[in-house]
Amino acid sequence: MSEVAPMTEASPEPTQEEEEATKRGLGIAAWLAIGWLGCMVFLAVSASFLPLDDPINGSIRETPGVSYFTEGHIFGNDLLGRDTLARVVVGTSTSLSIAALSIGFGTLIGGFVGLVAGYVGGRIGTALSAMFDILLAFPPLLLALTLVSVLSPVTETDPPSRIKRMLVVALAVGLVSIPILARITRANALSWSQREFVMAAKSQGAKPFRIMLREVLPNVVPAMLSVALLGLASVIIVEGGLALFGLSINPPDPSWGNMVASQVDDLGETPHVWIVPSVFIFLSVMSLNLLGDVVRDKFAVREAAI
Amino acid sequence: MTNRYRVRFAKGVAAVLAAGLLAAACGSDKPGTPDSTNKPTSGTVGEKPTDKKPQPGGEISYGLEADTAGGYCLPEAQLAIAGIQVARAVYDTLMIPNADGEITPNLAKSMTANADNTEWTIELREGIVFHDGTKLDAEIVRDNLLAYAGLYAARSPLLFKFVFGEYTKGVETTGPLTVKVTLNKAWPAYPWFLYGSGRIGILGRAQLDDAATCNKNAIGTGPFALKEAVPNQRVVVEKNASYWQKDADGVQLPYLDKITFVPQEIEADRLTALKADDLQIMHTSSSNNIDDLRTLSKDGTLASIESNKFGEVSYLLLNGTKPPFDNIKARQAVAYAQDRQLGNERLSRGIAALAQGPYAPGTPGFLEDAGYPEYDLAKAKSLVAEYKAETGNDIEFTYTFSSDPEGVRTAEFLQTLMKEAGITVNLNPVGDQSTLINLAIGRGQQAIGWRNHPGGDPDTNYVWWHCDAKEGPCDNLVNFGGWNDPEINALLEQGRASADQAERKTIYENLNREFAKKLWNLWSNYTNWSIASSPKVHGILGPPLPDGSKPSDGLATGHSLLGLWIEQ
Amino acid sequence: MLEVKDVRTSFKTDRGLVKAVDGVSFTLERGETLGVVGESGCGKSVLSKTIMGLLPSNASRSGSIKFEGQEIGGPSIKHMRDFWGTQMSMVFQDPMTALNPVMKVGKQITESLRHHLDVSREFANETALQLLSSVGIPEPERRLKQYAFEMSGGMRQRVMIAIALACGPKMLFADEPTTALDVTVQAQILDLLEAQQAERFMAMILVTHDLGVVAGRADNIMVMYAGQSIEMAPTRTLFSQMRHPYTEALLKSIPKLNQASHTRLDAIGGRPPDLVNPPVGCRFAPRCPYAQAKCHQEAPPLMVHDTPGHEYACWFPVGTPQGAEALAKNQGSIGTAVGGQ
Amino acid sequence: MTWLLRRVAQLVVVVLVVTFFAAILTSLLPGDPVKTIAPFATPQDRARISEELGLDKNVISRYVDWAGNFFTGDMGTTYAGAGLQGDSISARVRESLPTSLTIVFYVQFLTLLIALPLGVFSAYRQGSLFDRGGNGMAFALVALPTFVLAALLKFWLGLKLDWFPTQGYTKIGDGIGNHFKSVAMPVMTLMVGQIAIYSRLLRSDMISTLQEDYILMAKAKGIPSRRILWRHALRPSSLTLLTVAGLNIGALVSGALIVERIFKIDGIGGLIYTAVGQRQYIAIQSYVAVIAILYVVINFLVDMLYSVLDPRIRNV
Repeated sequence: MSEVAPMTEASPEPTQEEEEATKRGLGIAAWLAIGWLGCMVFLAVSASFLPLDDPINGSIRETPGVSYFTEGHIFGNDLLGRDTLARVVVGTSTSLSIAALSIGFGTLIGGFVGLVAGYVGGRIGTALSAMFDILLAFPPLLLALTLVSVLSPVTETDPPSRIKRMLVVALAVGLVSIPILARITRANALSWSQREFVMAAKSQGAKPFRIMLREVLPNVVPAMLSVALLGLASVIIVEGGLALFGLSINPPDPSWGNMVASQVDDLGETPHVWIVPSVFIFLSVMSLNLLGDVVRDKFAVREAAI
Repeated sequence: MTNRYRVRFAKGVAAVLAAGLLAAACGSDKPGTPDSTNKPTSGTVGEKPTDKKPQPGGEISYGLEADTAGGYCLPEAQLAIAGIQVARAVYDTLMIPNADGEITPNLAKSMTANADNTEWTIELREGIVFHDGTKLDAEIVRDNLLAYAGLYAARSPLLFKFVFGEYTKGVETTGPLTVKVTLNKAWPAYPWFLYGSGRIGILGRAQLDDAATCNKNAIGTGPFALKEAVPNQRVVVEKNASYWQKDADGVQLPYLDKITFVPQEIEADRLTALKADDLQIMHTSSSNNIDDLRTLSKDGTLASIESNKFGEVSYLLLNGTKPPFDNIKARQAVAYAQDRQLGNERLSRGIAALAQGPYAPGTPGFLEDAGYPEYDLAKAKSLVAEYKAETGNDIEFTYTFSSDPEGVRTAEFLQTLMKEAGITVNLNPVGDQSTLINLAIGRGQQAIGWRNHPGGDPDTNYVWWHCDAKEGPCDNLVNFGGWNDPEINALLEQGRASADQAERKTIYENLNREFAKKLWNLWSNYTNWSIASSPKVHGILGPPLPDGSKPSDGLATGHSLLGLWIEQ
Repeated sequence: MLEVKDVRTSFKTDRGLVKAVDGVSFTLERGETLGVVGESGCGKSVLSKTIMGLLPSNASRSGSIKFEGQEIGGPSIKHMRDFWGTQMSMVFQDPMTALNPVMKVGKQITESLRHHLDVSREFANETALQLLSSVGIPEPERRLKQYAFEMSGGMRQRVMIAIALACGPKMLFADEPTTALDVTVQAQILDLLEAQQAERFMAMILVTHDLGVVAGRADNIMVMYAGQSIEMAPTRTLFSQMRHPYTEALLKSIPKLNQASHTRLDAIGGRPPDLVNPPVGCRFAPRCPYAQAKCHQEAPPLMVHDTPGHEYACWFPVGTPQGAEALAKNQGSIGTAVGGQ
Repeated sequence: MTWLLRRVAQLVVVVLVVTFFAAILTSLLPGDPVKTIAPFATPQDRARISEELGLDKNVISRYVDWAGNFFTGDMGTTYAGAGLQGDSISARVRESLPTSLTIVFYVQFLTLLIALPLGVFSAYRQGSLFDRGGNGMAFALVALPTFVLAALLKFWLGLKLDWFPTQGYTKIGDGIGNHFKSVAMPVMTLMVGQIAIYSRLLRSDMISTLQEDYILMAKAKGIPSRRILWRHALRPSSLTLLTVAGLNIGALVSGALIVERIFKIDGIGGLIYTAVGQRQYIAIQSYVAVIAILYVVINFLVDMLYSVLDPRIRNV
């Protein structure tokens, strides 16, 4: 019934071959996911170099709202004659940038604070983790909503630039992710800090900061990575949600969420305009979740740490 | 959005460029318009006469386009169409317009003026009681009128102070059912203001004098009494069994026992709910919905009536006090660069009626052609060049709009069009209506998508445009464009003072043409309103008015709920 | 009573078929104890799990296992389930992990009683109490309501023995029952097992990596290497006339009591062979100080030599002239002989 | 007893910090709140409204005022306009919170009802077609954006099949049948992703539990598989699930905004959203406080459940 490790005995350490075998067997699904995300990153990076139509100013004089697989518009165009492919590609760079920035920010801060809380422990650790708890008790929606309003206020003459707005959205979402990442890092750091090799390093008089970075951090990274991948996935979805409330980046700049939101008042009008980015969201989120899972499995990350 | 904080005068929706009579004549055959006979309308269409006798009883759910924050203390309330529709269930106005565009007595039995239109005598009907059983008499009407003018201690109206305050000298009772209003200046169209787009309802004493909870404690003489109001969820009204009107057969009005108003901001979802019979009736001004409804009512799935008569106009509200729009060249350039037909096709399924001026069909002053600029890209480009030569700057402006899908599409379309003429538009979406309105009040905007000026008498627009200051920027807080135009001021004053209908028509037509010349606002289209319902629902426009004339078939300020009935 | 013939167990893995038990045969009578000895990974635990029928789903098994003359371990798990607990049961290595941490120990004892014997709750409790006192647990009533983590290691192992004994099995597998325990209690547990085995007249298979453990307690000892039985003899014979170089190495490397468990046997150089592709010839050859060219080419058969009941598989057995000669030869030139893998 | 006191102290601290944070955050919101409330007010009116709202004071004294009222049980009212009393905040909470909680309860209950056997069985049959299919399905479901799902459900179940009303919420007291119909689609929408997450969480914990010796031991005792799965393996495998479910309740209560909006449900998420838009400072504070209290209480209950599920935690 239960699957026992391939080796027959409970051998104390896996052999080298075994470890390699575990690393090798990613499975087709994971490779597909990596492939898809690779494509997405490629699109995001090269969006401005690709021979695409203008994603902002469409050809309003040509037939608008045409559906998939029309000449010149493989994914059709929207009511303003803008090529869906061009918009979804530029949207990819926006959505992925927001996701990467916010999770990068969350991981950096949450990871650092979590690491300190887990390694140092004691009163500082308790105080820090109490802080995460408090942050978690704050309604995340309100936080994101208010932060976007506060950091990117409506001014009459000077709407925020695309980059600034992207940073604001990323910051707002990233802030929400800090306590979650911090909690996981802390729990993992806590358990690794009690391992023999850390004790050994301590007893040899290594400086705490050095132990944290050299001994504890490398072991906590898989857990952080796994959560960060899942986090990226959820930021992509959250961006879509924020867009529905007009809180993602400003039009006319496309993001996946913006594209979906632009048709949400009538899903039947030009369905390809929201279906294409929805499929991008769907596949990317699925891939990220899958990879997060793979990382967790491969490194046997403790999920109970959440 | 749940936080539509609507003001009573405008749904600041940016339907600016969506329009086009001509577009439909050219034939709009884009996908999504299944029926090429779906032509733009002028006037009211679609009401199907029924030979069935109304059946009293039953209840319906009515889908509204928005929630009304702040409740129903009418002098202070902020009502858009959704709020007005509820107010019309609970309150009656003294006067009411008919289908011919005349104002007729309602709660008032008659309303008469002295020779120079400075003294108005209102005679009230006998035997009308409020929901709480108190009588409608001269004193309560007097206090209501004082309250609207900002002259009643318990109430502090905001906008209506601008409308009435300056003109109202005094209100007094001259008999148990007679009220006399004395004005500072002649005001022939004054009776129209006692309808006030359905917003000048008469409140019962207990509500009017209630300083703190006037907004919740609604007491009117209307056909329905307020039972429950849950913000963002529903407003429930129940039949007023002792209502003062009966139908031609002597059956007590209203017919329905209960109406549940349900705000549903998402246009498509409201129609879905109607199709699923979760709502039995709804209103909508969305082109997509109206287009779908035409098809649905043709095959009998649903019933709908549609009208832009006495409607509002959508427009680009420019700020005339600062660059670039303090310069007429810039305004003209934008006007010529606006391909309104294309906008109508792209954004409104080609069904909107392009506006020539502020006055919708049916309103005196309405013109088929007021001389508003036709799309002309070459002209627009040369104007841009002239502006540059004159000021040294390119034309660049920020367009502020509400960030709902329709608003976003309209804004992006505007941006693309302007780019063709070399005009730069920065887009500034705002999450909620209140921000939009606050911007306008502070004249902080450069250009805003706006909708206002529902019809009836053209004089009702005086408050939005007239400036008292002889020169300099306008001292009128609600002239959001801030411009001060002597010709327009003069025409508004003439129109207000004149009692001669033919003369007034000419004055307002001139005003209309003046607007097309000065381009303070860039007109887009007249708003189409549709009341869609289950085929079982009848009597939407209501029974004849108390004076026997046909009820108004304009839908921009809602419709009477008196005659509404449902087959059971 | 237990007759095991040419049992082979293999696991399907990503790397290929792991042949964990490769042709093991023996018999065991009631009241007897068989000691199975070998280093980690030699297949001794798999052997007991194979006989018990507790193999995971990716394992396959061939050969014949007869229990009281009846072939067991057929395809039906349901069939085996009736055997487990009542006919044969098992004492696991680590009492900390083998006891459910979130279930009271009393429940863990009574559960199989109630399942197999269909007795009342009261009777099951009563029996559990008796069992606990019989395995030497003081205050059994209090202990019944405790969780495993509230007990000491020795106490836990006693509980596990009580669980294993609950339904009166005819045969008991003890899989390294003392490895996880403090040295001070190891002997107590082994004595307890021995006493219970004698008292209940059970057959017992005592699996261990420690020849010392089985020395005084097993009737027969089987030494396993790389999935195969390489030497089997009555305990006394084995210790006095061991023939296989591996057995010799094991004996030399008997862990001192102060050594941590699972320490690799330092005396034997190299690693156990890969069970996916075991070496041709004698599997111990690559590590064997006696190995000659023949050992790398031809696998020695397991045969009875010397005295009855003593079988071993070696071309150059320890304590024989051939062995001595081979050893001498190798000590001269170590490098040439160790060519393997 | 001291333990309970400590819990209550913790609750108070969390609520104070969270609401104070909310106070600072909302005070940073751009725009003049008075203008939002009464756009046409005269300067005198403005000054009066400002005073009534405490806007003339600084954040801290405004916060102290609010906290004083809140902890004496007075949540105050929203601000409706010049001199008018808005809705009672506690009435709004009384109306919306039970709705949100009811829906969250159904979501959690049904999710667990489905996810538990799903997780247990796919762990038991790890690697089987069922497991792999279920796993793939789970990934797909988690990645399905809520609004797409809601729109699809609304179209098929609400309009085409006409099984459920497309909008609105019926209280349980107003008809049980209608109540369940009215929550069906929102609950389904929220459930789908959760089922996937929960069953996968449980599956992976269950797989590691099933590798434990005590499972093999139970098997060796001859206990039937079903009993082993449910009685031996589930309990120690459910701690992660419990943690996540606990955290989720808080997130769901305030975060189901999209679903609330699409299905026209008066939940606490919509309340907060509206309050932010209308700059209803006092209301925002109170809603945030309510959610923080809820969060702390739920996590307290989760902690209690922990010690029920795992006796080892009891003694720590």
